Amino acid sequence: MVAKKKTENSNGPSQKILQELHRKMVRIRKFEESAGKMMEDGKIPGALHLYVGQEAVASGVMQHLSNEDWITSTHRGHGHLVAKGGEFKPMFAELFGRSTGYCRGKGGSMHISNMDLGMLGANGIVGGGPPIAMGAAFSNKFKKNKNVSVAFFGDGASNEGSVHEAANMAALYQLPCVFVCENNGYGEYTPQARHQAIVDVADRAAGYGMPGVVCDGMDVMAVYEAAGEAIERARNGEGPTLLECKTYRYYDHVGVRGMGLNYRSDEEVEEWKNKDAIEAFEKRLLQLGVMTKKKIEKVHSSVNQDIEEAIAFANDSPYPLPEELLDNVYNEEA
Amino acid sequence: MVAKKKTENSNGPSQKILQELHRKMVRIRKFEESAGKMMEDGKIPGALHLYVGQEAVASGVMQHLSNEDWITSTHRGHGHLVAKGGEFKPMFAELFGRSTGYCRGKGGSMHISNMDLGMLGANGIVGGGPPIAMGAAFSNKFKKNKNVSVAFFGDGASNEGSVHEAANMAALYQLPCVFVCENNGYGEYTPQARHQAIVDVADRAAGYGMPGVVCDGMDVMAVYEAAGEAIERARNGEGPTLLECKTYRYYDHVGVRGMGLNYRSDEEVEEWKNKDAIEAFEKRLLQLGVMTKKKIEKVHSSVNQDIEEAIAFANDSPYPLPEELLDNVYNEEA
Amino acid sequence: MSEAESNTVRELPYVMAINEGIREVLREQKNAFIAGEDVAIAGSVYGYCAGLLDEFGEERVIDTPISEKGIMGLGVGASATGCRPIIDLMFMDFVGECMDEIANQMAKMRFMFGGKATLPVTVLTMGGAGGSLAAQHSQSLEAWLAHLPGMKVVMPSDSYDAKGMIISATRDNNPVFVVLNKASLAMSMEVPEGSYEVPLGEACVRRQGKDLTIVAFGRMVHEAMASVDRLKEIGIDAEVIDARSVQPFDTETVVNSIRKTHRALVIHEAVKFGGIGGEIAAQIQEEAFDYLDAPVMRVAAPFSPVPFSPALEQIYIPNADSILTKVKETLAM
Amino acid sequence: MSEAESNTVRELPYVMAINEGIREVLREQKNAFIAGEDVAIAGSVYGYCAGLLDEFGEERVIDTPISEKGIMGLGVGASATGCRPIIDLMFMDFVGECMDEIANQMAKMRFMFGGKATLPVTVLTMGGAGGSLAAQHSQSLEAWLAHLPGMKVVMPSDSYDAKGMIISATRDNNPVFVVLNKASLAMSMEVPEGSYEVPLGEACVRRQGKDLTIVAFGRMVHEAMASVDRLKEIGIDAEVIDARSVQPFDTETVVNSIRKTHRALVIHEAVKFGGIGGEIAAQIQEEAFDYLDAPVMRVAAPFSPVPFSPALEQIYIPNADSILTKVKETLAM
Ligand SMILES: Cc1ncc(C[n+]2csc(CCOP(=O)(O)OP(=O)(O)O)c2C)c(N)n1
Ligand SMILES: Cc1ncc(C[n+]2csc(CCOP(=O)(O)OP(=O)(O)O)c2C)c(N)n1
Ligand SMILES: [Mg+2]
Ligand SMILES: [Mg+2]
Repeated sequence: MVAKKKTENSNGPSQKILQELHRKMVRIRKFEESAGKMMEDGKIPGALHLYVGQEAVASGVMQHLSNEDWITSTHRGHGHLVAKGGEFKPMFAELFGRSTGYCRGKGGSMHISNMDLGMLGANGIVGGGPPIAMGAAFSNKFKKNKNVSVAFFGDGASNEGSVHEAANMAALYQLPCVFVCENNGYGEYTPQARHQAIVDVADRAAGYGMPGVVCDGMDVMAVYEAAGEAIERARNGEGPTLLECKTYRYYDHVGVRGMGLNYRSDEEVEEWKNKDAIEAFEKRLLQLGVMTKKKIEKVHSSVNQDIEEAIAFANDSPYPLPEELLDNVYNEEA
Repeated sequence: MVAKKKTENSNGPSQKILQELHRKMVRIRKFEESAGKMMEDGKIPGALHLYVGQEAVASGVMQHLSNEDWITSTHRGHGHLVAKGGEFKPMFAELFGRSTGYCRGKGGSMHISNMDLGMLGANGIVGGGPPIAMGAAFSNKFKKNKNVSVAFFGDGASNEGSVHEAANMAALYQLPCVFVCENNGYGEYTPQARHQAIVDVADRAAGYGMPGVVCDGMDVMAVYEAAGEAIERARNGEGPTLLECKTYRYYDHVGVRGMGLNYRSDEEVEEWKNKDAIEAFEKRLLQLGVMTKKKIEKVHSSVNQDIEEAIAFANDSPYPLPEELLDNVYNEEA
Repeated sequence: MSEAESNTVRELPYVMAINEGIREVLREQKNAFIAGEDVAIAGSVYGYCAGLLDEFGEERVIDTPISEKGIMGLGVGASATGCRPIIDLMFMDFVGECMDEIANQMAKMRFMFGGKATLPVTVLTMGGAGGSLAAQHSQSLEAWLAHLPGMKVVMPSDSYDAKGMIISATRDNNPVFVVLNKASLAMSMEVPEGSYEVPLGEACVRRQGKDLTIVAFGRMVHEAMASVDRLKEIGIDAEVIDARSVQPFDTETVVNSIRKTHRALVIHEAVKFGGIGGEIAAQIQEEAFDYLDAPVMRVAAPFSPVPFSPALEQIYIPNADSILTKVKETLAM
Repeated sequence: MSEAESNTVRELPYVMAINEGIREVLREQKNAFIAGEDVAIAGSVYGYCAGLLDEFGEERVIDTPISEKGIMGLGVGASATGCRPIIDLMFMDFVGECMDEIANQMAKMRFMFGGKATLPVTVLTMGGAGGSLAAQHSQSLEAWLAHLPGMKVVMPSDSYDAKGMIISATRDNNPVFVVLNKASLAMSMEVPEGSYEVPLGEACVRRQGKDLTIVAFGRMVHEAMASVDRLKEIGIDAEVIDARSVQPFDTETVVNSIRKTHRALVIHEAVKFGGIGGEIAAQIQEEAFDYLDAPVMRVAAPFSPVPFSPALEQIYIPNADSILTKVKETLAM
């Protein structure tokens, strides 16, 4: 049974939370825009999957999590890490392949991670995260703490067997695990209708014996609310939820302009951009009187400042030395 | 949406079909009982998973299939092969490891197969069959013939990622493929409630965009009807169905007495045996006047005769020669 | 090999040679199709399926869900029942996602069925490092596949072989893995139009020499060739053999060469420990022990996952430098 | 190794030694648990988890669905977040079902994260042929795992090592595969009560000899030992080394032995081509070329899937006879 979530809630979140949600989204957007530029400038090697367009999902979910809660991410992982508290300096440094990066330059965009923040890594394997998140949730239940884990995955990933197995096990053991499907309508260049015969991935929840919820992934408040309920259920020992957020990525699957393929129309992209999560939320914050235009601008400029500093830091950071190659393959501690 | 199938149908199958269904079930039962004995007598090496108790499923489904239709089977595969037209002699010979076996003694119980009968093999890998059946269905659609394929799998297998992927692809491509879940309540020694948080595996169908149907797997007519509808849909190009048959295995997971574990109660076993598919069907055939007691006995004795001859044949058959080992690894034809 | 006429031979990059190979197969074989993630609309993320959808239509150029077990199962089921599928596994690193379908079904079905099933399925996949794609998109795992009775595994190093081996693989009545290399996609050379075969299981001597036999796999052939002049400078005239096929491996060509040169070096991109180089070194000393003047050397990746940072990846991938260093070290020059 | 006193040493079959090893771990390590198919209620299909559910309860002895990807993911996620899981993978043949979780996640996570994750996870799995379990339940695939940087792989050949290595594996801060052998389950020997370690990465000389070094993996150690007397009859005094650990491999112990014996033979159950024997043979000739009087020999399974029929399986599995034949053949006796 799929329940469509409403957006409004009489007893809304505090001003502080609204401002944090906003700041999170702006931080992600600006990080990603700059990362895209840096890639085009040749500063970032390898594959870069930008999160722009989907900011409301990471922000709305992560608002409920502490550093003790675990998440697993995807190939499109910077947004999740930023929302989880990731700092720009070691993030850019990682994307630049420098030794000051979160992963000492060994992981890069597809493996960016920070264990101290509870971020169990971006993942180059589609569907790689959910079994790990389920394992982390098992760990939390085993240790009888109140922490949860959240697995982010895409509409495309929902067709991987690993997601099926993780979901079934989470439901069976009633683990504190939330499965957040970011349905952006495409797996690479393949539209959802060409990779599955269903419209709502949340329809799969019933087959595991967990609730399935669909929400508007362009509306940070809708995500915040739906995720809040799912995470609360998990913390209370009531088991997992499959939360599907309908969203969209503005840039191409990989990089900024990607392969220049004609797999989606400009109109479609424009339609979604008209629902832009940040713009819509800023309008609302102004309406609600939570933030002034000036305050919003200040957020933007302070984030811009952070970005600039981080890029400078990354640029000035050294590359890992040849002798570091074989470090970290094994844990040598007894 | 799971539709519970009714058993009765005004316009029932012909007498010939009823008699064939009966004969199929008796053949399976006797084959399996004898195989169990042969194993205990040390004639059959390796692992033997007996199908006794589940005869109505294989028989009811296979009644709708010709040799041009494909099936994939499981580790518990003799019943499927017998129902698909498998002959006792090469079957026993295979179980005995002789060169006259269907697989020249190379496959044994877990890989018994016959391509000419459209039987793509038992499978030692739980969940191994469905992707192959999906591929065979793809082949049929590609060649634009009217043949279907049927994937048999267990309740335990339903938690394998391979089943998930195969089901999604079959629904996406609208393949002529029927997924028959034989839910016998256990995966090895683990009851269903300890391997999934749902009761009906058919509940998973909606998540793929295909119909899910539950039927009484101890009632050969119920299976015959439900399978008939699903197979007809498939033949008509209307896509796959997930058909769940509730059934039970009388013997242990492996062999006859298995490991002697206490994982299910004698009462439970008795309860199911009281619903024995063959006994119930024979009563019904008598009531309907389709068969006389004598005719039924004649079926039994003729099958007994076949079994005896087959065992003698297998016993007298030679083992494969050492030089045959490396045959059949590759196809050497240009 | 039915060499085409000279006026139909053009320079063709590796990526387009793959494309032509697939195209020839789909033209020739009615029961052939290609299925994989993003092969149709996108023409594959590497571009080697460009134009196939237009020419052959949706029924024969099939986009799949991200479901490697399903995709490989499709290849098993369809090939066993009369089709000749080409299955595209985008990155070789993803074999882990479908290793059961590859190892336990595809490679073994014929044997388990006593020879009564035939699986003419070709799997295309892209291996190798070099683009900072990090640990999960850069691996060379041919050693896993070559350890599987029932499977054939080839690694075309250039455009000519890529096209010809794809054609040969699809004509073969066994499962064949064609391991392509992403760092070679833009490399060009002359390739005939039309159809031709490059036999599976035959190595090819790329350069004759008398002092050292270098056996190279896949892209490493080019590193071996690049080392030739530098080896000459230190007085070594190297013979370079492109292994081309990993399974079956052409031991004979290699051993014949070593009987002449008395020295051997094996080079591959995979990590050294457990890589195919161990097998080849073992075979060489088994077959040509008395001819060897020095141990069979191996040049391969160090024992770590593929690192992301270009600074590390650059020293990680074996190359002409590593060959030179290894030769000097082993021959104590 | 904290050897227990003599009165606490009893004869223990391999299956019970495994059981004791797991038991000690669960007693000692609060964050340890064991999860796998049929480990709890059934006590594992081999019986080596018998009694664990009673002693440690449902929270620490966990039956899982038939979901190898999920189970291995459970091991990855739980170990990275502070638990010390023991994951039971019923048959080694099923690694294909979860090779992505093993190869791309478990083995690489620490490296990809720049050393900031630690995965103290132990996987128990059962390899080997001999019971007519056919092609999908009899394989020896240690070569795949040993080719994976980040992974440790051991193959205890007897009760003492099985117990001690399980304990060592769980105390190690890395992913460790403990590959058990199903044909050895009933083999008994003296095993101390209580806890002790058998170091990972150290081979063990099981018998001293001067003419030939046999390096054996897993159950093949017993075949090697069984060949000793027969080799003596043809004048060869064999040294037998139990490799015990595949990754890391104890090259030093092996090479030291060969410096003495000048001849080497490697034996394993896996098919020869691409098996771990190739790697070991390559290493031996790299490290001890000048000491070798004959090529390093290999005895391993022929290149086919494991056949079902006892008539074929019997000749398929390497044994003391194959050793004798190989030695005679190579040394031309
Ligand atoms: C196992 C695996 N298969 C295929 C890929 C290649 N790949 C990378 S991202 C991607 C699409 C993922 O789609 P989705 O899950 O919807 O995430 P999105 O990119 O839309 O965020 C694919 C196919 C991969 N990385 N891993
Ligand atoms: C991939 C894989 N995992 C585990 C096993 C071991 N195994 C064999 S049969 C079985 C139980 C299967 O249960 P189910 O699918 O319900 O079929 P049933 O035995 O009840 O007919 C298991 C776990 C296997 N053969 N393959
Ligand atoms: Mg998507
Ligand atoms: Mg069952």
